Amino acid sequence: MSQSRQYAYYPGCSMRATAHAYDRTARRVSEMLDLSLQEIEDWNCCGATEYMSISALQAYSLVARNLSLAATQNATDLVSPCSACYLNLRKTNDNMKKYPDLNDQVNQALAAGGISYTPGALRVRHLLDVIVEDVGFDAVAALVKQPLKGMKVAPYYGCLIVRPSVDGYDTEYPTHLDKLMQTLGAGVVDFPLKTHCCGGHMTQISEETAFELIRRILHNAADYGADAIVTLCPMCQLNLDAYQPQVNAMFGTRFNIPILFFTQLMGLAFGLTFDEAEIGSEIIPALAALGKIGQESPEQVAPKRRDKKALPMPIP
Amino acid sequence: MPKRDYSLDNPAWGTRRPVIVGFLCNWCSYRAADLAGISRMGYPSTLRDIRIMCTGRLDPTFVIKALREGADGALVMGCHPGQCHYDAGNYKAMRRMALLRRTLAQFGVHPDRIQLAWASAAQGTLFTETVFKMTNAIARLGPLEWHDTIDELVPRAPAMPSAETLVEEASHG
Amino acid sequence: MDEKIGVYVCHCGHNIAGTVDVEGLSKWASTLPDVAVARDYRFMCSSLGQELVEKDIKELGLTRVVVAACSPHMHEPTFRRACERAGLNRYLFEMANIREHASWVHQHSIESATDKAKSLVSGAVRRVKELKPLEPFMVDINPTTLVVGGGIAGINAALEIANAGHAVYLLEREPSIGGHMAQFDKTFPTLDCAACILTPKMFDVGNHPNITLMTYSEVEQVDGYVGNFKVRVRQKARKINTDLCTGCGDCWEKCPAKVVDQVYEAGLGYRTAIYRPFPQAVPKYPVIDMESCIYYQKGTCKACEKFCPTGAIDFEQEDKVLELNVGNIVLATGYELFDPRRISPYGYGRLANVFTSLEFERMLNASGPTGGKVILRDGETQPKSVAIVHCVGSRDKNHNVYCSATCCMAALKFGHLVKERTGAEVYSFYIDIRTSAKNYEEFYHRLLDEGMNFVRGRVAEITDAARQPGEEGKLVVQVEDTLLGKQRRIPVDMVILMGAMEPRRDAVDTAHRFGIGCSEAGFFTEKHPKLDPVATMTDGVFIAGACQGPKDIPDSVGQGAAAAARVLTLIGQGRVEIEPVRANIDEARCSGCRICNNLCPYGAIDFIEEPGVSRVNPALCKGCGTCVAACPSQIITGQHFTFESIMAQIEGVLFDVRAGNGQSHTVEQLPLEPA
Amino acid sequence: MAKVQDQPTVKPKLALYWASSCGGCDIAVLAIQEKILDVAAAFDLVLWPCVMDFKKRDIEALADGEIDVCLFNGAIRNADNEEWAHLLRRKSKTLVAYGSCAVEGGIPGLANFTDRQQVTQFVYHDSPSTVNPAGVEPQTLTLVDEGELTLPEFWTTVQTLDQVVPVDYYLPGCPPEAKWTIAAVEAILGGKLPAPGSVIGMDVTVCDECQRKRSEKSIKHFYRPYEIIPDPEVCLLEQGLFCAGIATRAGCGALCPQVNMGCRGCYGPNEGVVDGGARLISAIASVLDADTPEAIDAILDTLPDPAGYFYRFSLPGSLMRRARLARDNGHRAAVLVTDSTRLDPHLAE
Repeated sequence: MSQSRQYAYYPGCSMRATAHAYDRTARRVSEMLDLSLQEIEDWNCCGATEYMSISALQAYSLVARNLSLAATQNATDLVSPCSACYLNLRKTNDNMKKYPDLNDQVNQALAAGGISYTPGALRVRHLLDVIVEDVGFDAVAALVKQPLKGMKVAPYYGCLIVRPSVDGYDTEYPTHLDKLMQTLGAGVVDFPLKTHCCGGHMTQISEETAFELIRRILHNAADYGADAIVTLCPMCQLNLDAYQPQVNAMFGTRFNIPILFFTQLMGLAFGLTFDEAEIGSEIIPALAALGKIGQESPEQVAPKRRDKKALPMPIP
Repeated sequence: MPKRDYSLDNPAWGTRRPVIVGFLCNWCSYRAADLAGISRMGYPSTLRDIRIMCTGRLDPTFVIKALREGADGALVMGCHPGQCHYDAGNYKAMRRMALLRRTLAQFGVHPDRIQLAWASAAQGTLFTETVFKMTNAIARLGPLEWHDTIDELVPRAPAMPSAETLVEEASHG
Repeated sequence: MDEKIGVYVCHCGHNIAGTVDVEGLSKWASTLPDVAVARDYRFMCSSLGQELVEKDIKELGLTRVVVAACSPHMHEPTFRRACERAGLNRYLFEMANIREHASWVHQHSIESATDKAKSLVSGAVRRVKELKPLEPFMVDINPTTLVVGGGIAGINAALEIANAGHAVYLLEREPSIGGHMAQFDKTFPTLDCAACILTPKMFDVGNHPNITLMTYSEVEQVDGYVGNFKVRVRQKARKINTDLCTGCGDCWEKCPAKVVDQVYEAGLGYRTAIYRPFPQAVPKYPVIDMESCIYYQKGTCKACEKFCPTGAIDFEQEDKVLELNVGNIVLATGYELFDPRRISPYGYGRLANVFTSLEFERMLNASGPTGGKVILRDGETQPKSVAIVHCVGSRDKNHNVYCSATCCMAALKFGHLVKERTGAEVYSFYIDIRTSAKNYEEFYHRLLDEGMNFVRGRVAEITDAARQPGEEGKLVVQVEDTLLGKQRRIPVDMVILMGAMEPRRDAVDTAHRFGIGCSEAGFFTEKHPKLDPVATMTDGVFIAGACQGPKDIPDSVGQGAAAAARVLTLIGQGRVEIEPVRANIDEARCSGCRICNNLCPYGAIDFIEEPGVSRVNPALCKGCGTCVAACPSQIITGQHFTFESIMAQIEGVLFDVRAGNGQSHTVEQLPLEPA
Repeated sequence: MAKVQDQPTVKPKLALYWASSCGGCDIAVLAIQEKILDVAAAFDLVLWPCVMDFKKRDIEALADGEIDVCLFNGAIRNADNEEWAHLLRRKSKTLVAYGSCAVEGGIPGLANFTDRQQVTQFVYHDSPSTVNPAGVEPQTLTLVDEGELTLPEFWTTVQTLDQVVPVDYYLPGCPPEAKWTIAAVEAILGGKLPAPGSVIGMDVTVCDECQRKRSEKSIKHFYRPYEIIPDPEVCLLEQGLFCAGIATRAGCGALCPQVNMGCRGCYGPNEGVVDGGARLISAIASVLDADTPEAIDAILDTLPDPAGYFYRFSLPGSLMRRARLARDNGHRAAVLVTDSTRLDPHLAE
């Protein structure tokens, strides 16, 4: 990569709080991948997942302000690492384009602030998509100094990044995070719940509901022998990490699965120290899981041979 | 479908409705039109179609003739690219239409007045939608009025308001 | 010269008269220039209607006829014949389509429908005046027929024609004929053994004196026209000298290279690199699959050669390219099973015990990989519960909207056989059970009595992620039971996905190669969905079986026979007329600019170096008119669609908006306008 | 050539007139060289403004049909041209439209792409070479102390001769080749004229006379003449140089292609063609080497001003005739379309 690619960067609120680890590692890793992220000047909240359903016009206008500001920076793509922010930004961008009336109303609202936005002027993208598409697995592999061999992760996409469908990816069973983790050398478990809901803000409304959803994900990950769950959404990370003790209490389970952001693992693989990779900012400590890095996992010692009697599997 | 007052799209229409000459290929789009009929799909009566064996037969003279003889637009429809009954006639049509649109634009004829579209024999709906789209485009553009700058001294067919009233409509509209 | 044109407006009962003022229209038509008579009649296509035309031609001496009725695709031939009976050249007839293109689509307003009809009639009247009498070409029908596809439909078509005493080439892409039916164990609803009823027919084909069997072969190019097709066929090298081979089987028993058989065993079983797809294969000769053959990959092995008692192995054998001359073609290229990997939540390819319907057919087959035992992918465990998922890729807007017609019955068949062989619980997840053919519904009731569980609802997900006790180690089918109105999770050991029947992935190319049409899905388009289901828009090319649309065995067999009947009709006629709608070049005036030379899709235009003019070969020309429109000196004539006739038609359809009715010699000048 | 001694005692009357033209046609008449003497000997010249001084009243004085042959060159561009056309028609037995302008409109006909106002505006105000501080525009009537000064009305639409009066014969070319003038004169003298209304010339196209090697065509890119040095042996069109020869009536001997310049089309469309421009559009577009709207547009972007190429000489006589005049706001002006003419790529989906 001769000169670094320019992106407008929208961190979102969580990045300032619970997910600061995500924010810092995202910036750090992007730097290493020669992606230059220009944070939007004076960005505001994206309205999270609820606002849209409470007051659409206000919500759209709120988001559109960020788009308008981003459009003034010299980048064609707007990147957000937070799935909720990404969804809101993209939804606004798409719907303003799709519905001229909405576009008019929103721009009227923006006009009050002396700004405007032409829908489609920006391409809204999630950080993962940028790394997979614009950088590519080969370029990532080239940077791997310390492969994550021996550690098995469950790739957890969450429910937002696949809605609305992202062109090019299988929205019902995406695999690009799987591939990325494999590129880093990590073992990846085929994680059926990869796009299931983490409960979102349900934790504030009905713990029973939210914790059951969290339990399923943790249970399935444990079932598959994952040492850690890797995620790309602050909300997911928070729910699975912070509520793990309460879930254990509620269901009498003893889950102890660290939840890490994919950028943290990329950082480690690229040779960052634990501190630089913000390891330790999680609630369920990741050290044990990370300790496995470098050790050979049993499968690799004795790879399972297919039984002679067994019928052939379909080509994947 | 209620009768449409085209003067709402463009006052210059007055009491008239757009006239579009359609050139339909025998194998796909003409059959698509048949299917639209068989399925009783309504569409504007603006389209007056002419059957040719293939859009490859489309001689630009025909389009110019139609516009010169009082049509407000011309719609050429054929088989989808790659599905031409004669292998590739529709590609020839695509090239000719591209050049024809550029040429006609220099004569003050808006490119939207001459359109090329595809519909397979199975796509009655697509055919219908295309006629609607084309009609709306022409409705917005207003009458072409290309011929009467030449033949004005010859009285127009009675159904049609005279050029003068059109001018008034336009200036009032 | 003065023409006498007769215009006939058809009421088509209420179809036209209901929305078009037919009387008014014919009165109006009688006032058009050169129109000698205009009438309207209830049903022009009736014998009385036709006689009306014939009578006028004879008594009034009409020189041109216009019938304003339905689409020319419906009745043009009818009225052309009528004209001819009355001694008028059939090409001096023109049809105005005031039904499909007017009365049926402008039902909202009699006025608009009538105006539209007027313009179409006026166009036809102006056009018909410019038409020239033409004589159709007569061509002989070559009695040899090519049947493409050796499935049950193709086999039947071939046998019918061959039994009638005519030569047939039966072409098959795979090493053996038999098609999908050869993979099945039992057929619904009678449950008789597929092989038992198919193999005798295969044998007949293999030994029929009138049938030349060409397996492991594909069509590369098709030229010509009805009665006289030239077909280029590539016969892939089997690497076997079939004159010497006895089909003893020593070669494949000794072959060290084992690979998964993706075709005949549907991926569920293995075969060797040199193989015969199945014991009853016709022809009996094996074939070497070069991808998996060790000799072709590594350069050594040749075990088969060593062990072949007759020295029939020929590693040097090359593909053969053959030119066939045939008069008719029957396409019976069959279908392909939907690849369930495209619906990722169903986990096919990830979850070991999710099977496709074809895999399961092989599993049930006594000569299949499991010898007919119903077992899990591990090769030993018998399932205690089996889920059968319907409409996988059918009736699904994300994939195919159409219903695959056969899966419901196949699913019932599976259910019965699973119960019969394992006693397992069987769940069928369906949208609707469609069993609409003789004895099918009865079979459904039988399964209801046998205690197969039917859950109405589209399966959302198949997962091995256990959520509650009882789900561990199972496949959980997540479904909304629309009859209970509940989400259900049903744990099972095995899942069978009833995949859609899809067109062959190269169906569009095939259609193009044979000059026929494809539906949006990719199934070949028949000439008329009701009245001409096995013919195509291209004369002499017929279609049969699942290549035309999802079909079960009896329907495919029926279509095979129907196609054969149509071919035999043409052979019986011996000669056939072809439309004289052709291009021809006025060579005296051709300047040899060579614009037209590479425009002809049929290579019908040759450039004659001396005297430097282009020439059209009428036998190859199909009359598309591309060269006619392109000729910069306008010296190519497109018969029946001449420049003059179309220009006249344009003036005609614009009768009410035309300025100056042609006299454009007075020019409005604008000195007087406001400065 | 008719022998001098066969000439009738009373010489047939010949008139040559120039309407809206460049004068080239008059020179072309002289290009028949010494044969001009035969003409002079054979005919009694009653009108040739370019050469001798005649007065309109002299012509008006003649009896109707008294002129045997009138070679009329130039397009009908203003009231004066039209007046003369009618006058000479009335006075002439045989009226010949001589040269591209009279036959099909010719170069003056290009004014039909615009209108009267725009022409006046450019010529008397906007043209870089115009110095007109007072903003004077020509008036049909100007009052001066001496009395009234009049000028003929300037039309918005340029017309061919046969669009104002019936024409007996056509002699195309800009200018017509001497051999055709001779042919015409001989025919007239020998009294063996072709059927009225016919063109004195050929019914094939320039390719017929062009010596270049032609093969199957496939155009990937158009070049302006200055952009490439063409192969002198090969068809210019095949080399991407626009050449109207494929659709232009032969008769010139392919002069332009011979000197590496694409045919400009001055002889007009081939016999029987309704619109020569349409023939060029159809033929040239057909052989573009592109199958997607984007690719097609990319090639066409290399062909600026297609209408100018296709209708350079034939505009008034073509089906197109002239640019559309917008009717809105009461007064009419040639429309300029600024919208993109590109094909909608979705059409090709």
